[in-house]
Amino acid sequence: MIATLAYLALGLLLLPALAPLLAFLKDGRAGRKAFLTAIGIAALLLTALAAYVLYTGTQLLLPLYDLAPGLGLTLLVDRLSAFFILIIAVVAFAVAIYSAGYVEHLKSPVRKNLLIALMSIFVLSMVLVISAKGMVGFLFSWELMSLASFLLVNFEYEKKGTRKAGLYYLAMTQLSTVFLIAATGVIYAQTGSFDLQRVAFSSPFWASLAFLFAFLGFGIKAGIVPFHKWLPYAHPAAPSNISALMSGLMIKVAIYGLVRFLLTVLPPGPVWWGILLLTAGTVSAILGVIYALKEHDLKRLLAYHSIENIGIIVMGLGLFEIFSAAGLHAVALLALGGALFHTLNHALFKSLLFLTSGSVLNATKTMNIERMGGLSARMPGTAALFLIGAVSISALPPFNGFVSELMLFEAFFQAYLLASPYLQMLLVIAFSVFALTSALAAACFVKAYGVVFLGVPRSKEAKEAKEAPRSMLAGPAVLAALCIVLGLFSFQLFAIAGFSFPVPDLLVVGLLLLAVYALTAFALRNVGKRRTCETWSCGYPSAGSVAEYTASGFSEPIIRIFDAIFLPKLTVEREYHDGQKALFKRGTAEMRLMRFFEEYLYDPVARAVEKAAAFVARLQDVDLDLYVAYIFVSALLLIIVARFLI
Amino acid sequence: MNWLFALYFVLNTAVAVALAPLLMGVVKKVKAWAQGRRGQPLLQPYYNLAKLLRKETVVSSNASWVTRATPYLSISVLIVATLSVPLLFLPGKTSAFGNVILFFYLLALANFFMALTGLDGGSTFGGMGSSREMSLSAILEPLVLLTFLTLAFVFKTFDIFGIVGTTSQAGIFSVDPVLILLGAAFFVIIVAETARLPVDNPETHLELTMVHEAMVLEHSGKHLALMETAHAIKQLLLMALFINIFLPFGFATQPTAASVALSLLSFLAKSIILAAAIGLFESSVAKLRLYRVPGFYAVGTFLVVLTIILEVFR
Amino acid sequence: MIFLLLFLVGAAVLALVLLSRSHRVMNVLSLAHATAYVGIVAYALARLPLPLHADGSDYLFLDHLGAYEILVASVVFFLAALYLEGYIESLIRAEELPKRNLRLFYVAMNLLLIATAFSFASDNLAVFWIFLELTTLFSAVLVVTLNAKENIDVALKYIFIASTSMLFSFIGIILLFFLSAQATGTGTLEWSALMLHAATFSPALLLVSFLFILIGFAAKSGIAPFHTWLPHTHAKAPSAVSVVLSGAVVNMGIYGILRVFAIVHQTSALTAASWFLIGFGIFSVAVASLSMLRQRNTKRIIAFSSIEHMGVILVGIGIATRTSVFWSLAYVLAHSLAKSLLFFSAGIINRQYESNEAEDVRDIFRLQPLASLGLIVGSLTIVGMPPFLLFLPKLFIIIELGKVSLLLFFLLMLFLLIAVVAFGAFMMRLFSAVPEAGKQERIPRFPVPAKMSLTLAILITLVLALGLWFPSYVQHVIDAIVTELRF
Amino acid sequence: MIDPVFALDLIKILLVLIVLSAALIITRRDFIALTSLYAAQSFLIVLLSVGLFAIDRNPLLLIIAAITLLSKVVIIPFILTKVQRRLKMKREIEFSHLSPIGAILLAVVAFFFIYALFSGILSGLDKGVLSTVVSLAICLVFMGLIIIFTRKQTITNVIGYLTMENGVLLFSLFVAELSLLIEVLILLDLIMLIVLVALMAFGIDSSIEEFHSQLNVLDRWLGREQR
Repeated sequence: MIATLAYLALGLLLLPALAPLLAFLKDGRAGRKAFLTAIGIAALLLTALAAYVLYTGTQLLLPLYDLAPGLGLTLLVDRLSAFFILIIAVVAFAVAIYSAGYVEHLKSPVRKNLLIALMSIFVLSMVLVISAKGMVGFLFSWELMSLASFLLVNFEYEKKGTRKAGLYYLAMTQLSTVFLIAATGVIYAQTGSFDLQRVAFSSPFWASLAFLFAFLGFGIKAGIVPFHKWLPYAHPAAPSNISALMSGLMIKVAIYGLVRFLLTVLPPGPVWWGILLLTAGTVSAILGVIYALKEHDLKRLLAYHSIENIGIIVMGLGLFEIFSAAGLHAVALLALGGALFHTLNHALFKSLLFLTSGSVLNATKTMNIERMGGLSARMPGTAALFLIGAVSISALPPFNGFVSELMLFEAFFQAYLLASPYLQMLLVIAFSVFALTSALAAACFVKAYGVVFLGVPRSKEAKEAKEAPRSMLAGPAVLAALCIVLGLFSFQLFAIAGFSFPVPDLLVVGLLLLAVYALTAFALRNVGKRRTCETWSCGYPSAGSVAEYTASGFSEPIIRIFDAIFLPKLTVEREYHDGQKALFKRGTAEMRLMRFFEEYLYDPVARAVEKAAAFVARLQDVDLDLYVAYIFVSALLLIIVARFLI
Repeated sequence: MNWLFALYFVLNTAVAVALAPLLMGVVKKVKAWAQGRRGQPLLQPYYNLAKLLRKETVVSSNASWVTRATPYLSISVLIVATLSVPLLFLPGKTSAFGNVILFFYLLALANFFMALTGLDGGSTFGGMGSSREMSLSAILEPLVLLTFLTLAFVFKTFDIFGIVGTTSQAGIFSVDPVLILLGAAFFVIIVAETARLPVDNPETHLELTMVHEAMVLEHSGKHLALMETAHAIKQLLLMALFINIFLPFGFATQPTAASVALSLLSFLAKSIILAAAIGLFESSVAKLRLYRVPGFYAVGTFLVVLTIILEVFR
Repeated sequence: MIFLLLFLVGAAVLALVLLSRSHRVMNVLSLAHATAYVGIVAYALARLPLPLHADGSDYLFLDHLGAYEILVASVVFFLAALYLEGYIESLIRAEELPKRNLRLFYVAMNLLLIATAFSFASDNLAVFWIFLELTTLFSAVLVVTLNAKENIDVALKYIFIASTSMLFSFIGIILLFFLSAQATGTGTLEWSALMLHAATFSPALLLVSFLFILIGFAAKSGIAPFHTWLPHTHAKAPSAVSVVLSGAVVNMGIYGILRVFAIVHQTSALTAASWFLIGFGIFSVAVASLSMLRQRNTKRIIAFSSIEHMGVILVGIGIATRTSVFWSLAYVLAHSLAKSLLFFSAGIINRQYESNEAEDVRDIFRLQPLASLGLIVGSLTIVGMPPFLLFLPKLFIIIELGKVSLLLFFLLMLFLLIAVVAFGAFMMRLFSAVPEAGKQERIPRFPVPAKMSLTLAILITLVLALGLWFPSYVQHVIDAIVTELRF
Repeated sequence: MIDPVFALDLIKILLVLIVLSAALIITRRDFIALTSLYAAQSFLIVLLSVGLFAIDRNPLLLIIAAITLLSKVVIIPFILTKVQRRLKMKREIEFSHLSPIGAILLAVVAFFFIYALFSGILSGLDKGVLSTVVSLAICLVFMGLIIIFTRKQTITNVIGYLTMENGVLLFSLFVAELSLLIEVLILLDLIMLIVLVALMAFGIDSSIEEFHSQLNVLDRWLGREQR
């Protein structure tokens, strides 16, 4: 029964792959609706399935078919898989609703259909990754996921930055696969089996090697610094509903992989695994948010926040490993719970933010927040939804983001239980960075919401923006509601799930807030007069949007404070009328922030490869004579080598 | 929710709301004395509030609902936050309050919306204030939380109720002398969080100096009254934390009428002294340039880190 | 019987091509030729007890490996023949191929098929060598039929590089003969006899013989550093010929290497030979992937990718486990199909813009949607993405290499990564070339004949279907091959 | 008949002469000299196989000698001369990549390594001079390669290839006798290759139309002229 449900859901997810056939219809709108409905229904079925597995704790074995004889594609859904399937299903449901409106704004019908088809394959592949029983099926679905997302990143291929985004994404995603195959190879060499079960390693060295490969493989895909560079390119390049899926879900699939390896494949590891994870997470978190602050492209800003949040999740996993290694299982569980809960929360609010910023993009035709402003009056629904997402991601109570970060903070607070003072100091450092990250995120979202939605429109497009169609509000609304519910009812939910985490009862807090708010508002409702008037600008006639604080202005103090990280470079060129440089003619000033990882990591590697390629090309760009000379030399070398072998 | 908690709720909130403006007045009075002026009456903040409530409330035509809702939100958040800081006695264990993170993040919630209102009017000042406020509070955050991490190392708990419970039993500094260092750091936090010199200047409306004031510049009438009250409560709560953790003598260990009354008196005395100290401190320093403020925070951070190292490697 | 049939069909087709006057007839004849080969070999695989020796001749036989390779080659030829008519017509219209060369072209094409098939069916190493030489000649003829002078140069390069290397192979073959003469008294070059006696050969001499043989066969299959002819030839040849070259002719070298390696595998020379194969394989991948980074020509980059894939196959063979050899053979099939798809699509692009340079391509999605799809699917297949055919073979070869040496694994993966990026970057450049808004260039669309579209459709379906579901029939055949080769 | 010992000495002398002819080919630039040197080299190989016949008494050797005589001493030099005449080029302009002296030194180095290899692996086998002979044969192959890559002209490259081929033939004469059918097939293949390459060499120097009409001579042999 429950298995039938699962097959039905997978089938429904596969069905929209036929969407390109709609091109043969005159108007495919109804067909597209139907296909999106199929995705929605599949998502609901998967939610039910996941809830069932989570609740009963049964393991669901679903054989699909044989990829090749002896290589079965089999799914195994346990609680961990079910949790992630739940995340995927919920977000996919919301995105499916949103897409009904979003897809129709695309111009060519071929693209509309294609977007739906690729989207369904993308979602399906993620479900398959998460429920794959063996590494072959895992890699198959993993690559399918990479493929679908790669095509989606290139979906708007004629746009300017897309090619670069696609290239970055391709390189990094393939690099991640390299390490995953390496991890698979190590496990296969140890056990002779591809199953994702607890592996008995012949020595700790191999276990650590497998961990390292898995960490690198999943880390690259999740966007851990310094492998993060593809994220801010790829996410903005993709259509907005896909950005939501990529940022909300795909990088979580990488987290799933990491958790799967840590929990059920690898043996309990030495403490340095945890230290590695914690360090990587901390660095990602802080750099992610700092880079986000300087970003004025809304989707890229959100992408950097994904790096930050992935960092937070990985920090949680690191804490889990550290506390587990110390035998402090209650704290370890708290950290793991925080990490997983944050995974869910981030999926919800990041998708929410990407979807709403997609609506903003559609309405204003730009992603540059310096050209927005005042959208709250023009698109109130979108604004409110974005605000909910912004408050959640800033980890403010009583929303969901707060709860998961709180759990991690609490795990940190118990650092005093650890034995090693050095480990304690490490946790102290990570903790303070975490606190900074969290506060900077709030600053960044004040900027994002304030500059985009509040104040006066900064461009004609922003002035003429229209509210998004209903489905593009309904989809994000689902996520927003979940953000609130998961925040308010977190205490109760954990109780139902049987965990006793020291989480404050936010329902009480929320209700009290509401009560006090209502009471004050009621008490003061008739006090004083009210008048609406132009903003006071010291008596001068209002300059409109010109006088408004800009996004660059907003983030300037932080950039100044962290100039060791940004390394801003100011170049000023002046021209003068005379030789003494007294009469100024004209000049340009340009401030550029250093892109550290690009300049010191990615570009040098690319240059080295380019150089090697140029060398190889030069060797081959010769005439026949030299080609024959190569044969001569190679044959002679072979003879010499053979002489020494025999 | 038992009766004790209900009593706690009522008493704590009432004391906080009632006392908050007074402490504002004390600081101002001390500052005036230090400058050789007579200064305003002690109760002037109350008069101000009453006057503001009667005045017209002007809202910018650019403003969205955020501007209109934030004053109410601020006051509600601060009142709920009050519940996490026991002023007079401990109500026993609750599932919702006393969490350090919850407390500070509630303050952050109020801050978040206040910063939004700064941007809402579309004026230059508001945006500037928001920008500075968010930047400074962001870099203050590690200091705040580190302080409590250190307290967790000392008291083996990160619950405010738990910490206060321990300190009120133990008396002054009997727990750990290194806490003096921490107390100094906490003083930095209070100064910074309540927008006082040398971080911010509550007195002026000069573009160069103001941070907090710039954000609330657009508010008037009852909105301003609510914002001011919220700000005063925030100051009181931070001071209360300082008092109850570092100077806990007199705190009611049992919720009996007599000890609570004694507790109230001692709290009043200690808070007025602390407010006076803040006023004196403010009078003795000059406003720092915006980009020098992180240096001031660094002093606090240094103290905390020193404490932690002493604790960790003891 | 089978051999006679194959020969008769070939001879009849050749005779008829010589007699016929119209292009269509010649095309249909070639199509029939390839179809007949596919049918005959498929029948042999399914029904006849293999290995099958020819009656009355020691020189011909058919075992699973030979039949499999003939099947792959004839399928490629079949598809090429299907594609050829429209393509050649367009070449003639554009005066890129003089009409009087038409018959020569078809004669060479059919001769190439015969030579390819019989090379796989020859039981004698020397005969195999001769057929290999013949394929070089016929391919060269196919290349020079085009109306371009560089093609003569290119064909000369091909002939000289392949033939000189093949002479080294012949030295190796003579040494092998000498070895067998020492073992049995009378020398033999029959595959089956060599396999039988391999265990008694002197390992040192066998290794030397293997290395000499490797040089020539490596040159035929485009293994670096003997690959230098390949990018030139494949890029300059008409696309249908490029398909045949990289889908069928290149496989012959690998086939020969596999056979000889199976002999070496019986002796203690195995380890050294194994390292040589892996070394040459990785070197080829390295050279090819780095070269691909700088390509601006559609067919050249596809050609370099052939070198890369031959390298991977060589690595797979070199690892010499059952699994790796199994997947190497599957890889051969996958590579042939994927490469055909790519070259066929590139052919349509070539006809659309009358150039292979990427910079001449504009607005490709609008003008040639099917060819674009073909290129995309082909590229995804060739870089080993699921759910396409090449994924599993590549994955398993890599994992097997990981079991041998992690260092080599990462080396190979590094270059494969570069290759993927190079290929991806090239294709993205190709597809993202869109005329600027307002500056719509009026490029007339090349009307793709139905048969060419059909070819692409067949290949896309095959590549996807086989990738999603690798049939057990193929698995049985490859299993039988691996057993026959005693891996 | 001839005394086997004398035959062996004769063979050694012939071998030295063959290598000498290859060395001469390396140094010469004019086509006529190259062609005649090649013919002479092939003739020496014919003599060699006759000499071997004197030792082995294997009739196959005589047949090989006969077909080698026919193809390599008569037919191929004839084709080469014809092509040279049509190409109207008398000599290679210059050597590329390597001077003749360097080329010969390189050949010596190659010989050293080849000898080092084969003396190692053939030491256990009974024929005493075998490793020297075999190394000389393979060295001839390498000298052919050197000829190819030091010349630009296609037609001199062909002579290099033919020298290599002679080296292989020499090798097979000493090491193992292949069956007659295969020998014949290989020679046929060789002639086809020479013809094709000659055609192309001609094509490079003429227009593409002329080349294609030349190419279709094949077609004319096979069928009818296309209109």
